[in-house]
Amino acid sequence: MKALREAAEKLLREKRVSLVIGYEDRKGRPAFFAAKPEDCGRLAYDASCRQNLAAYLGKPEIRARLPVAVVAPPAVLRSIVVLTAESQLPPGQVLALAVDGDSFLGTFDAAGVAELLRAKYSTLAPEPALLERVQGLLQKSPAERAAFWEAEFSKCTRCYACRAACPGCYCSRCIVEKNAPQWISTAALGHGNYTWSVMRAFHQSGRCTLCGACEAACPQGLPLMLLNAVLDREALEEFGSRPGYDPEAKPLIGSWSADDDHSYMR
Amino acid sequence: MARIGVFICHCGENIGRTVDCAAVSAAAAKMPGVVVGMDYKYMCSDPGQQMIRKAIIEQKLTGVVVGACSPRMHERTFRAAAAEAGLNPYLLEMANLREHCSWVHSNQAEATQKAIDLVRVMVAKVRRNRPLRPIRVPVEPTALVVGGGIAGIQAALDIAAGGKKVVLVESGPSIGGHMARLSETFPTLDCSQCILTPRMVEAASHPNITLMTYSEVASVEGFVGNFTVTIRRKARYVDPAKCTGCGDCFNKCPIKKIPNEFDAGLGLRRAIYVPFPQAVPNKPVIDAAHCTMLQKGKCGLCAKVCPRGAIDYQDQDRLEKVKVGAVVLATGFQLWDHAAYGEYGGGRLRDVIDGFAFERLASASGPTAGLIKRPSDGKEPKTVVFLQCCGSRDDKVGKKYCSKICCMYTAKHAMLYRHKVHDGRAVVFYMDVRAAGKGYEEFVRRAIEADGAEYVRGRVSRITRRRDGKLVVLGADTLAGRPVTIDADLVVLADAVVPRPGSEKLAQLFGVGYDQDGFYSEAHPKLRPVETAAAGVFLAGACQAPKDIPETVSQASAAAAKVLGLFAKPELEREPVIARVNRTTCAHCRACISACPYGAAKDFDIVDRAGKVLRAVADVNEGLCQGCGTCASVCRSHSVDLDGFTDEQIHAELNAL
Amino acid sequence: MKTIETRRLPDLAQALSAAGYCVVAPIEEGGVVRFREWAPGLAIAPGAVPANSSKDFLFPRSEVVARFALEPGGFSPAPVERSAVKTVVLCARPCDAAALTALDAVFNWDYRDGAYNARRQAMTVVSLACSKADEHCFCTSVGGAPDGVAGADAILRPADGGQLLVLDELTEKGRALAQAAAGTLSEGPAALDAPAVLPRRFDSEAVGRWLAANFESPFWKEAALACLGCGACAYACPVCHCFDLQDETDHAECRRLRNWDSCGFGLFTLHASGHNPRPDQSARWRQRVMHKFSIYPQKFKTLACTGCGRCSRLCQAGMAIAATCERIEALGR
Amino acid sequence: MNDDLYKPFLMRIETARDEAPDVRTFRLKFAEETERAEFFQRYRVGMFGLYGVPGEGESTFCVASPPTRDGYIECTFRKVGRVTQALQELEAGQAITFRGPYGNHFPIEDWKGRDLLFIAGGIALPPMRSVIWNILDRRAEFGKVTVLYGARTAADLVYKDELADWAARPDVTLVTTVDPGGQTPDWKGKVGFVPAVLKELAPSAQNCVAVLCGPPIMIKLTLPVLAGLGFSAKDIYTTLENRMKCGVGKCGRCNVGSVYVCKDGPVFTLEDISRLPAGDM
Amino acid sequence: MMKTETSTAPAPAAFEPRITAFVCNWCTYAGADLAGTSRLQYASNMRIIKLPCTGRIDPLFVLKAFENGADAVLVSGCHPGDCHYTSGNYHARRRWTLFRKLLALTGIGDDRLFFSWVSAAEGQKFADLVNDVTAKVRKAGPFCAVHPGRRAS
Repeated sequence: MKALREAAEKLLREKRVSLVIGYEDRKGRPAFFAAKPEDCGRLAYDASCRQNLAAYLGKPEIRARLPVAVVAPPAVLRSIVVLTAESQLPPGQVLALAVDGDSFLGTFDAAGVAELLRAKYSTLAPEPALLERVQGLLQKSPAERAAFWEAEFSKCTRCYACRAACPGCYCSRCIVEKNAPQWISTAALGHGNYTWSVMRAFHQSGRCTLCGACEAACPQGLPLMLLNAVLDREALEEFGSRPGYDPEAKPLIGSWSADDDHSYMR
Repeated sequence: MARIGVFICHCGENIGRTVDCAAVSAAAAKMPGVVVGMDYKYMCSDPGQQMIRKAIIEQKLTGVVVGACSPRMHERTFRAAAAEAGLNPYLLEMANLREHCSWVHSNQAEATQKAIDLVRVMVAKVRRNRPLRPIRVPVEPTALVVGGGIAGIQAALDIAAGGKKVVLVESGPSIGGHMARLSETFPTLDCSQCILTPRMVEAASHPNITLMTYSEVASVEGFVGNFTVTIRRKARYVDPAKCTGCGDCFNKCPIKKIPNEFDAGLGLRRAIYVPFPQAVPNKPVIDAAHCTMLQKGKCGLCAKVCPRGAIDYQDQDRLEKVKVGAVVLATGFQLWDHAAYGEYGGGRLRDVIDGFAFERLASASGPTAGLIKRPSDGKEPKTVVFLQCCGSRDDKVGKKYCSKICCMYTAKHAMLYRHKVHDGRAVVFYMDVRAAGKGYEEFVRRAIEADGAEYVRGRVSRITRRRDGKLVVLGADTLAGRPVTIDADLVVLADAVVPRPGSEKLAQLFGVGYDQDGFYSEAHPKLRPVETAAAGVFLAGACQAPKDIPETVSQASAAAAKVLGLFAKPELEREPVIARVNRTTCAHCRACISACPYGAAKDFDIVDRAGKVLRAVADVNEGLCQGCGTCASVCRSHSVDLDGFTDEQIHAELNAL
Repeated sequence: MKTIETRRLPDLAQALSAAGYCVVAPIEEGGVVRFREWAPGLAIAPGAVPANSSKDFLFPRSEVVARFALEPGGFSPAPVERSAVKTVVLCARPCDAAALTALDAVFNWDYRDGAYNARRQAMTVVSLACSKADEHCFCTSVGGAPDGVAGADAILRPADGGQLLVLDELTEKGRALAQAAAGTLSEGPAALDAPAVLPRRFDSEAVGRWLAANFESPFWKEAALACLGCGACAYACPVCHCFDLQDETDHAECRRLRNWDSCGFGLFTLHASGHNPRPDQSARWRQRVMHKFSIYPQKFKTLACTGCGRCSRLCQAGMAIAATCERIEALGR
Repeated sequence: MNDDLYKPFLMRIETARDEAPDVRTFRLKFAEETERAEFFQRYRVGMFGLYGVPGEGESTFCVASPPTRDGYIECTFRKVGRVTQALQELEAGQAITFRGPYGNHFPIEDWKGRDLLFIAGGIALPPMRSVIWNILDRRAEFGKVTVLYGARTAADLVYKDELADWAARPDVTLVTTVDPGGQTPDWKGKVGFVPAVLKELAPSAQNCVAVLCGPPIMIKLTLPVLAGLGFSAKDIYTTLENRMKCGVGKCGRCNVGSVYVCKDGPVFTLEDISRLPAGDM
Repeated sequence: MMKTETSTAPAPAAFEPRITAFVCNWCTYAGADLAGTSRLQYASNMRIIKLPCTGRIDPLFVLKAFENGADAVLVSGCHPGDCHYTSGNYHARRRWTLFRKLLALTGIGDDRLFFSWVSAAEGQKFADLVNDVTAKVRKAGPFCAVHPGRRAS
């Protein structure tokens, strides 16, 4: 904690960044924005930090204040790499204060982040419990699966907390906000809720780092990570996709290989 | 307000027999936006088209749906009719009631219901159609031909003869390509250089052709009609404007022992050289890697002896931009390196040579002045084994495909050898003899019957060199069903034909596809064998697949005809089905840029009045876009749309189902 | 005193259900407690502040307000059924009940919203006094109390250390409900538990005064930095009532829907021309705070906040309106 | 009163005409006499309505005809979004949905005996047109009437026929102007931006009410000119065009400061507006 | 078994599935044309939406089709290597590999969502495909009875 605070303070003191985005040392570990060196004493990090702070990097208010530094556990580091690969971060304008558990790993630029991830976190895997939940659901009949989601999606209020939480959701005009044509119903009713969550998950294919921020943010507790996990697993198994390691990566949806599977094609 | 006309065709009995056309037109007349619903025996007939034209004018129609045959059959017909009546042709759509309905269903109620649905979908779509205008692209009537072999020369000459300018780019110091290296050509045994060199000279002197030898394509921008190609003019160190080709320099050059590539390494050249005496242009270049002046700053002899002061050791690569409207790729081939075959000596046996080496041995202008001498000791070989399909038709070590020309040139080699060494033995190992060409089979028969070439059906399993210098060829005669061992003096391998190195990179520059072996992909294997997926880029010769000379020349002329066709009008007209980006909502994730098969989706900077970049977005180049719509479907915010198949149209179609 | 054992709340629900009420109560599911329709067999979780508020049953998140049959060349109006089922919200928090009076104001200040009023009339609110509060609760700062009765038709007060609940009828509807549930209620003495102690955190009037004068304060830019612009706060809020009207069609019918909306969304005020009067999140967060503590009191003489704390409890980014108000009050001093 | 707030009534398009590129005017007839009567009982100039196309939604704009012509209403709108696009595609004979009239109105009863100066830019003439017609229909009750109307180009001027009528009337002073470069060869009006033309015109502020509608930049630059001429903030009127959905003071969208534009507006004096947070409009 | 002839209730109409197909213009649409030219008979339940290329098909189209009442969806385009646009079908293939797994998790499985390569030469394959898909969906029953992705009536 001390090392993190010192590193953040140094960045601000040396004016290498105008803002350090971190977690605050209070209950719930909410986002905290240190703009002055003396603010850095309020920074903290531990496993209860659920927000993916990379989500702020897409906000115009934050982009207006670049360069910034972000306190970043591994999943957030990966998000930074994804955003770099998708040309969302101007080069050299975002630094990561890498943290993991209790340790502060240092200050890294985008290239350094990728290097750190490859060196130290190349084997990050989804939580086994999450995969078990997916597996459990897949073992049910299609009708049971439909009923499961019917019950879940009926709770959705369309507050879009999932979208706000996600660093991958940086579109200035979300597809659900496009009204000509309005593909996804904005009413918080069955089919619109279903299409919304399914498409939002699909739009993260090959980009989601399974940080869990969407599910954590959902006020209704929808099991959104099931959708992300099934896509993550499929993308890994079929295409070897591991989002968030290669800042030069081509988008998974938007590239192809002649060897891609099509055994399901008739 | 939408005023849609629906016209249902009976197609004689073809549709009417199964679909109740009157019921369909009556149902259509009640669909939202429809003001006219009619049916008629033959819509595509003159009276049928007249019905449509009349309704467009009288009813002030804003859209038309024709329920008839497949749009693949008559969409052009009906769109032309609509245009004649003053309606933008892209406001007409067809519902396929014949191929997709009446011909495949027999139950009248079901077929009629389906027909109504299909019409409803198209009515819903056409209400969202917008008038489109064919895209017009001005054409720069200059062609770029890449590759100065016979394919490139032929294409360039044909285009030039058609009155259009050509830039002919060749990476080597001279044009001529492989054909210049051949001794005689099958099946007529014409002297290759005798028939080629006049063309080379013509190409160099033609007022419409700009020759750029010792040059390569460095980068490509633009699209059909409007390419800007940057050519790297490699440093020659000899100013061609001053050089008279007198030869004093290369006669005096002290660096003498460089294997000459043109002679397949059998002859030698200097560090300053022309590759062969009939080279065009006949101006030397300095091989910087071997020149001691350029490497160590010592020597300078050529500069001293040059009477015109043409030698320039400071010369550097230059980049030159050319604007062209079309491109012919004619980069040719090379022979596969048989070093991969360890059992044939792995490339280490000097008397195991490839076909080009044999051509040079047989050539009157070659290193042996046309005498057959084996490389190791210069002796005349008395037994020569020719081995076909070396690396071809072998998907383990070599290539899966047949290289097509080897059967013929091997027959030619055997024949030439027998003409020159009357007491020599020519043994040919073959898998099959593929001699499907005019006079080809006869030619092979002649080699066997008149010239006594011994053809053995079978493979060679091993070639080893005995201490006495003989090559022991272990093979099998599969017809006789016995092993064969031959003590040979020379072995000639008919190596597989493969694309030139760097051809893949070149393909990427032009957006041309290539297959797993690196041969360029034609747009359609049957019907568009000269075009590529990149509009305005055509293929000629062996860069597309192994070919012999007549085939290569045919394709080159075909490519030239395509180019001249393209240049026949000052503007190109293209179907306006292209993608567009909504710059306000584009988040610049670059997925479309990655996905576009044509490189049409590109980065674009939005700038303010002072030129300051405000933000970057994606943009679509109208000239390059072919309208597949892949960009639109990878766009998460649906900021990319495809004219003709817009989100609005598809959404409306789905809502009508 | 009319009492019922806390563990027998489902019996009360059953009795009300039998008497024709649609019973809404806090029910836990997948770790989240929310107000939903009770059904036999479901446990009631009286202690929690549900993730949603009771407004869901007056002002549903999506509702058809007009209907049209689409026909060749046009359309014709189709009837919309107004559903106003007799409903009881059981174990509403006092802050939920208090919110109803604030909602009544906007839905009736000039034009009267018939659909809302019909449901409001059909709804009986039985609140449950709070014997504990968490760090997000601040009803006492906005004129409420853990045992406040505003907006409620009846109130249940914990007694005997939470074992018992004492029912007080407050209105006619409350009395009718008590009558309907008489069979499950006992009459007898009970020692009321002390309501939760919740010190006042800020003076809402002082906050309102500062807000009215400090629209352009640089405070907003900094205070809103963490806000990610979702609608979780507004949708959980018992008073927030912004909505959108959207048409949805298939080829046969168009339904005009009233859907919840939030001033926190960038799209909320975006003009078709592309102009957005509230171009950034600070402007939108300012609107949210101003509307609750300045605009609404000016216009409707009531705060648009009852201190339930749901917005802060659910906010993924730790935006806390009470803390914001504390800071504002400090700025005003 | 009907408490089914979002239930519209139907109106049929009697005539539709194009005013300018992307600008169209409808004359709408009521389907039911009761609806007509109820409408005109409440309608005053400056009020607005919600015009809808089922499947696309509703759009807000003013009623552009005066209550003195009570057999129909007219509206003029520009294609800017999904709903206005759908409305533009409609023709005479077709129906739309309508809710209204909503909002407050210009206090013309208070203006009796005073001079009136109307300043409009581009598509902002329609909100003022109902007022002008209302005044002209009751011409004797008011003083001098001056109309200054500017647009980007001559083609962008709306109500071209009516402008000619007004120009021909001796009791109206009409000044039209187009931005430099926007004139046609036969253009007879002025060339220049509205604020400059107003300065040149220099109408007296004495006993005069100014009504000002137009794009924000025009308003911003015209207000100082009016102030310079001596107009006080309470004598300058305008309409606000915030995004609206419900029209009845519920949905929260048009809220600016302490007002709901759809209920407390859309007509405001400059004095009212100066009390609203400028950063929210 | 009860005697059936005494039943007065009308027999329920046999379930006729509604199937929406998204096909590319160059291969499958042409293949369907060929089926027609060859007069191959097949079930009439499918309605084709023509697009230039499978690369154009956004997964949203599929969800919209289900939402609007399709009981099944077919996506069909050119065989690998045959795409008129060189690689649109490869892009599509990758998309569908992921999307079908996602939909399977939500209960839309192989009996509702079909993919195929049908070339312009495969008229017979197209006809067989339509028949096969129709038979499978008939067995699976109406989609609207069971899924959250349907449009609420």
